[in-house]
Amino acid sequence: MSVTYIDAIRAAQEKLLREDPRVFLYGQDIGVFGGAFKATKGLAAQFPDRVFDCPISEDAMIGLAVGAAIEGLRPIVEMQFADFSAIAFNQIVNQAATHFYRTGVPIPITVRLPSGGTPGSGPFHSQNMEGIYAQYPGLIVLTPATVADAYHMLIDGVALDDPVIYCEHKFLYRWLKAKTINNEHLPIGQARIARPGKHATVVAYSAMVHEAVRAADRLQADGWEIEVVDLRSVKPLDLDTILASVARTGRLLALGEAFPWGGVTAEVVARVCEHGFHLLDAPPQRLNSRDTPVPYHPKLWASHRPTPESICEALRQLLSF
Amino acid sequence: MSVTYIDAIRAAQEKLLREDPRVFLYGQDIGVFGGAFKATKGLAAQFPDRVFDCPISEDAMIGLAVGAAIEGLRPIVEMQFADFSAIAFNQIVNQAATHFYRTGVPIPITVRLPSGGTPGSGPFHSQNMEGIYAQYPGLIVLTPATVADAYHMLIDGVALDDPVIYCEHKFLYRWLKAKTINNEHLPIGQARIARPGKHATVVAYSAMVHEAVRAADRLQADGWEIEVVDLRSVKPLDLDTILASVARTGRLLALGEAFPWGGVTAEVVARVCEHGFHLLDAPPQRLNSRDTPVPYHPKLWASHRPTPESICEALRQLLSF
Amino acid sequence: MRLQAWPASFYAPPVPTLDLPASTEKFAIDREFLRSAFQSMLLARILENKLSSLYKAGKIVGGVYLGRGQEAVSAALGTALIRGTDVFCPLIRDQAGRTAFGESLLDCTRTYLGSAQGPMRGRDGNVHRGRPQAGMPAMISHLGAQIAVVSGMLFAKRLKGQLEGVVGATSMGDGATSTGAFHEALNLTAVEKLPLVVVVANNQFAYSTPNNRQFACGDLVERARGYGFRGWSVDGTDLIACSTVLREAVRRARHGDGPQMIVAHLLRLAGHGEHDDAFYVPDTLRHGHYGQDCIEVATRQLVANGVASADEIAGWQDQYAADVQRAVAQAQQEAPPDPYREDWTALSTRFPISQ
Amino acid sequence: MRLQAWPASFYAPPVPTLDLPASTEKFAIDREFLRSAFQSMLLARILENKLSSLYKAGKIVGGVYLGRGQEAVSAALGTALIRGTDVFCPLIRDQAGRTAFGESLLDCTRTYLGSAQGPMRGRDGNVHRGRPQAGMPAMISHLGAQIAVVSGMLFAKRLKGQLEGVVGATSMGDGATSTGAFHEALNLTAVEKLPLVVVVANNQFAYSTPNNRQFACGDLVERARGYGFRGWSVDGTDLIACSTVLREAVRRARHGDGPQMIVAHLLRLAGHGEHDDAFYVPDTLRHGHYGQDCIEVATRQLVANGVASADEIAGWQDQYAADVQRAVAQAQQEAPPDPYREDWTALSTRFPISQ
Ligand SMILES: Cc1ncc(C[n+]2csc(CCOP(=O)(O)OP(=O)(O)O)c2C)c(N)n1
Ligand SMILES: Cc1ncc(C[n+]2csc(CCOP(=O)(O)OP(=O)(O)O)c2C)c(N)n1
Ligand SMILES: [Mg+2]
Ligand SMILES: [Mg+2]
Repeated sequence: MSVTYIDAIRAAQEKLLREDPRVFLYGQDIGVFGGAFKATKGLAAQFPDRVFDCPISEDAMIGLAVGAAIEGLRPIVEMQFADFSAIAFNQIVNQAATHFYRTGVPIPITVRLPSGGTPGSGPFHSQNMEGIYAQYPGLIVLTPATVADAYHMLIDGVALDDPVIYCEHKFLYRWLKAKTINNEHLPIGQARIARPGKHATVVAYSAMVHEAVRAADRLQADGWEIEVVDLRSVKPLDLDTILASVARTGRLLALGEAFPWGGVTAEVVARVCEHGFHLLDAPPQRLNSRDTPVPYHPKLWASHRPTPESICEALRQLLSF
Repeated sequence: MSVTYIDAIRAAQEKLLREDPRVFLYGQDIGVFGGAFKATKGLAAQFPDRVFDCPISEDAMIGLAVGAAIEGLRPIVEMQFADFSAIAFNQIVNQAATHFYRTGVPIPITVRLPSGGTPGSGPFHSQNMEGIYAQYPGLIVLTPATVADAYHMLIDGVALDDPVIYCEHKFLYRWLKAKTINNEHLPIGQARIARPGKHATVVAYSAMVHEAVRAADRLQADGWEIEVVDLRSVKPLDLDTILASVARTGRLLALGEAFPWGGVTAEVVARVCEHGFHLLDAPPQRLNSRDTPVPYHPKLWASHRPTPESICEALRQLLSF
Repeated sequence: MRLQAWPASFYAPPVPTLDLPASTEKFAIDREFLRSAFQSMLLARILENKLSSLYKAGKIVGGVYLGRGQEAVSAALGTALIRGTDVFCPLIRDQAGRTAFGESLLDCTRTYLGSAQGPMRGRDGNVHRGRPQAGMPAMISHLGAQIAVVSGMLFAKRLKGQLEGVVGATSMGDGATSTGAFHEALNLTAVEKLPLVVVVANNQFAYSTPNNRQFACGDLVERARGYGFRGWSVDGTDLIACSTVLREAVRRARHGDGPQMIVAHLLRLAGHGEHDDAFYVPDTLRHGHYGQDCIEVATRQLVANGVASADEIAGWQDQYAADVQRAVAQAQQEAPPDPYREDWTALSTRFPISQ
Repeated sequence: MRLQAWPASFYAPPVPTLDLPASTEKFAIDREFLRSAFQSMLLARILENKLSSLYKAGKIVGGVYLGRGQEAVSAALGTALIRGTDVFCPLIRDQAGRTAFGESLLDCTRTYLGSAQGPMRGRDGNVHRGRPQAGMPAMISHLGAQIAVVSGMLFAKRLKGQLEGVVGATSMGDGATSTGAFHEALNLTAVEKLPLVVVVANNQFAYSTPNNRQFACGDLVERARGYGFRGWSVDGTDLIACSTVLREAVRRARHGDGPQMIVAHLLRLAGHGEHDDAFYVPDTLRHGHYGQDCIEVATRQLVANGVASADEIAGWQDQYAADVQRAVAQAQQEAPPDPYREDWTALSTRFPISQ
């Protein structure tokens, strides 16, 4: 028996529906069909009045969720792909994100974004938007990398009173498995040492945590001990854990799967340099995807995002300083 | 006789309409009314068939412009406020920005975003979105700080074959004046030393260039010579000029008016640290707006964005290392 | 390259007739409704005139947006709703509806004048105010975006078993109907069968843009059917007409007839904001049917039908002027927000560790 | 907290009658049009069946989306358009329309199979292909977003003085009509009086979502009037009906009658993509009027009316199967894109200095 990343997301939603009458699910094809990725499989049958198929209207979906949140409910909205949240952009960043600041009434909605590239998905079914949403005051942006985090952070995210952008990585859905879901877990806002080391720190999140660990495993053969920090949430960003790691290693590689301009890796490097400059023994490095849309062809896609090879290369360079 | 920043924007559009039959203007209230800020005043009378009032449909406005660009025209679309481009987000980042990469057909549209805060404008008429758009491959993001740049960069931007996000700062519209528009100007992609110095570098853009110069002037009294770099365009970002300045001063403050997570200042600090770590004599610093929506009340607004006082404070701290 | 464009001709809408089903008798409006709606119109006008003066005297920063000429339809909507039960999200030109729905004068003056004690505490201004938990969400500027929020409140009430007898309502201008948000929200609302009343005040212009550059159907009410809304078209200068239609539409929504769309035809009797002299409004419109002031029309209607006397109305005027004066004076005395005491966070969550 | 929901009942649309003005005679369709449209349907079906096999054999990565059951309306549209003159942006289920408009088989197989020589050079895949400068823009995934682009192309042609006799067209599903982009674009198109033909293929489902969770009007064509479009409703399983309506709508758009909306009623005879077995489609629909295969219907129509003989059709089938086989084989032999030879930039501009 094993639990996949998407099983965990489904199980978390089931638990939430069972235990919290304020929770309902709203999204395209999440009812009978169980969602494009089956993250809500069977839930409509179990909770027929609380799982809703809806029109292809991302803007209105988030608008409706905000209204329901004002009334004290805790909607979870599934975007069919993170990319389509571009249609709901205004409602997310201007309606939901500003509401508490403006009115004092918090908006506890959770927006699930199936994120990240998979081979053959192309420019509009592969995007990582955490670095976009994190720029907006009033949003919490979660990026679980493990099965347990997929589960607990969804549950903990729904419990928060603020709007949560929950970025779940499509590549991990079925590939990532755990024996069971551990009950112990860190609170939201705290990063995790995914792999301890002492020669360099890789700060990563979501699927890139696993690529970083793979790269670290390879470098082990050469005697390098690479520490991998899993951010878990990109906003809030746990600078303490990052700085503690950099203090140990003196070297930083910020790793992300999003486009190279700005985004999480820039924020990580900038904060470390601002607050932990003296800890650095070498110029901090970044590795992101390339500065083009995510290409369709698997051969291009594999070169577009960071891979264990390119991470090793970046780390070797970092270690050579 | 003097020319304001908005005069320059108007004059650039007039020149473009006069000299380039491919150019047309599309936007809300830009015809008889001359635009919410009068950036197109009189142009509809002069060019009655090429200046169009349009419905409140930002998404379709950009869609139409993309189609016109495919046909070889060069539309300039005015968003009434940068904030409303959130409605056109999908067409900008997914349609316009990806088109050349996907099809090989470039999309020479220019989207004018009246950006930035003014007292009393509140959360939805004050935003700075350059750090959002710059994350997307395929977009060029211009942020003119001077009257001459407002003019030349609009003209040069329209001449580029790629989609241009032209961020014009509302606070500069009438406040910023020049005797005439100098004909000499830097090409797009090149930053400018707005004020030479040797003790610290402030990298800024748009309205913040002027606040930085003010702060620098104040610190002059204490014997500090602060260099101010005006980025001019945030994407492309002229790292060479920044590094050359940091090489002279050893100290960096990245200054922006946008929200504090990510954005231009993070990208500037991250790149400088990656490529010019050894040039830095002190931890690089950032100063942005606060992590809330832009408040309505002038008293709150004035504390929300960086001011000469807060810039001086940040610089003093930077110089104290 | 030769350039050509199609000729623009100004579109003047016909004076609409009431689009009421069969017998109009059962819609006869009562005295109290008319008196109450009229009082809200009057109070709103007096308040807004004051706001305009304050703006012109430099006492209000940002902008002032008036509902002048639109009071009849706005007040009729607000009067037909039940405060404490219904949800109402007013838009730019709904001072009369706000007043009718029970918003206090102080909420308005405090927000416009930036008192820290207003519902927005200086964080947002002018018409961007509300009390979401009292059934009045606070609009964001992006037009059309509030509609789905109201529907979401209704949707939640249904899930909580509290929708019985409840209506949600919002209004907007002709220009807002061109937004994708309008479309998505109306469609979603109809699919969810929510009791939403949507009022479109077609005041002929969106800022300076005339109807013929905003839409290409004859009357925006023609859109209702395509969404599965019941549609009503009404003369917005006529209080009795507006009251009749709005009360009936709200009644129907309340009793399970589904979502309702009302299009009121009228003219904005002010600039877009008080900074705008509306030079672009042609005289033919100003002097035409829609150029008439709905308050004058209503005064005549009330007096002619014995619903209120001229003396009574004059008395209300005096009283409201004094009320407005007080609300302005109080807001002006109150302290503005203090940046040093703000907590400067947009999150209600306080994370234990560094962010 | 008590939870309740309204009961969901499945909405079965009526079989539409042709909504043609007065006399239908003048719309009589000619032999050549029908033969040509039918050929495109047949070729599309054969091609798509092959794509499905390739997908199931793991030779196509990503997904395969078929137009099975929708060929009649798609081909009728493509056949009514003039390649080299008109603009056509096909959507997900428009293989037949693409073929009719003149897209080569190789453009399709190369894109699906990821050949570097296809129009998208492996950068985008499957239905996201096009040749914008040959009048066929390449859709992005976001539904509804292509409509305004087509209108923009028409708008530009007018500015250049090249709009005379030109039509733009695009199609979409029932689900896409719920997008804000659909609304904004249709309204803008009507305001700009552009000769756009919009085809909505109501195949009863958006992915798995049935019409009753997508819209609440009776027939989506009821939306046309609210935009200022002329509206046509047609049985999408009937090639003669589709050809009649599409040819007439395109003719009208071409001759200054303004924008046209056609709603074709039919059933998607496949899953959303080839990964989907469409278990959610009820048998009543599968076995009802719309469950019939438009190619079978068309075959009967053509044979019965002496437009084509069964032998001819069989001959076409053989020929197309061979053509498809060749196009697939060629694309499969071609090199995929080489990441080491890509320039990895999304900008056409080469800035002289570091970026
Ligand atoms: C999405 C969006 N685009 C642009 C604006 C700027 N804007 C504010 S009010 C207005 C005109 C609104 O016209 P209408 O909806 O007719 O309402 P009216 O002002 O006439 O009452 C515009 C364009 C906005 N608020 N939202
Ligand atoms: C804005 C947007 N949201 C969601 C999707 C995901 N999606 C792709 S196709 C589809 C269903 C489309 O249904 P319809 O428009 O009826 O076309 P059909 O597939 O039935 O031909 C959905 C939801 C999308 N492409 N765009
Ligand atoms: Mg209006
Ligand atoms: Mg469909």
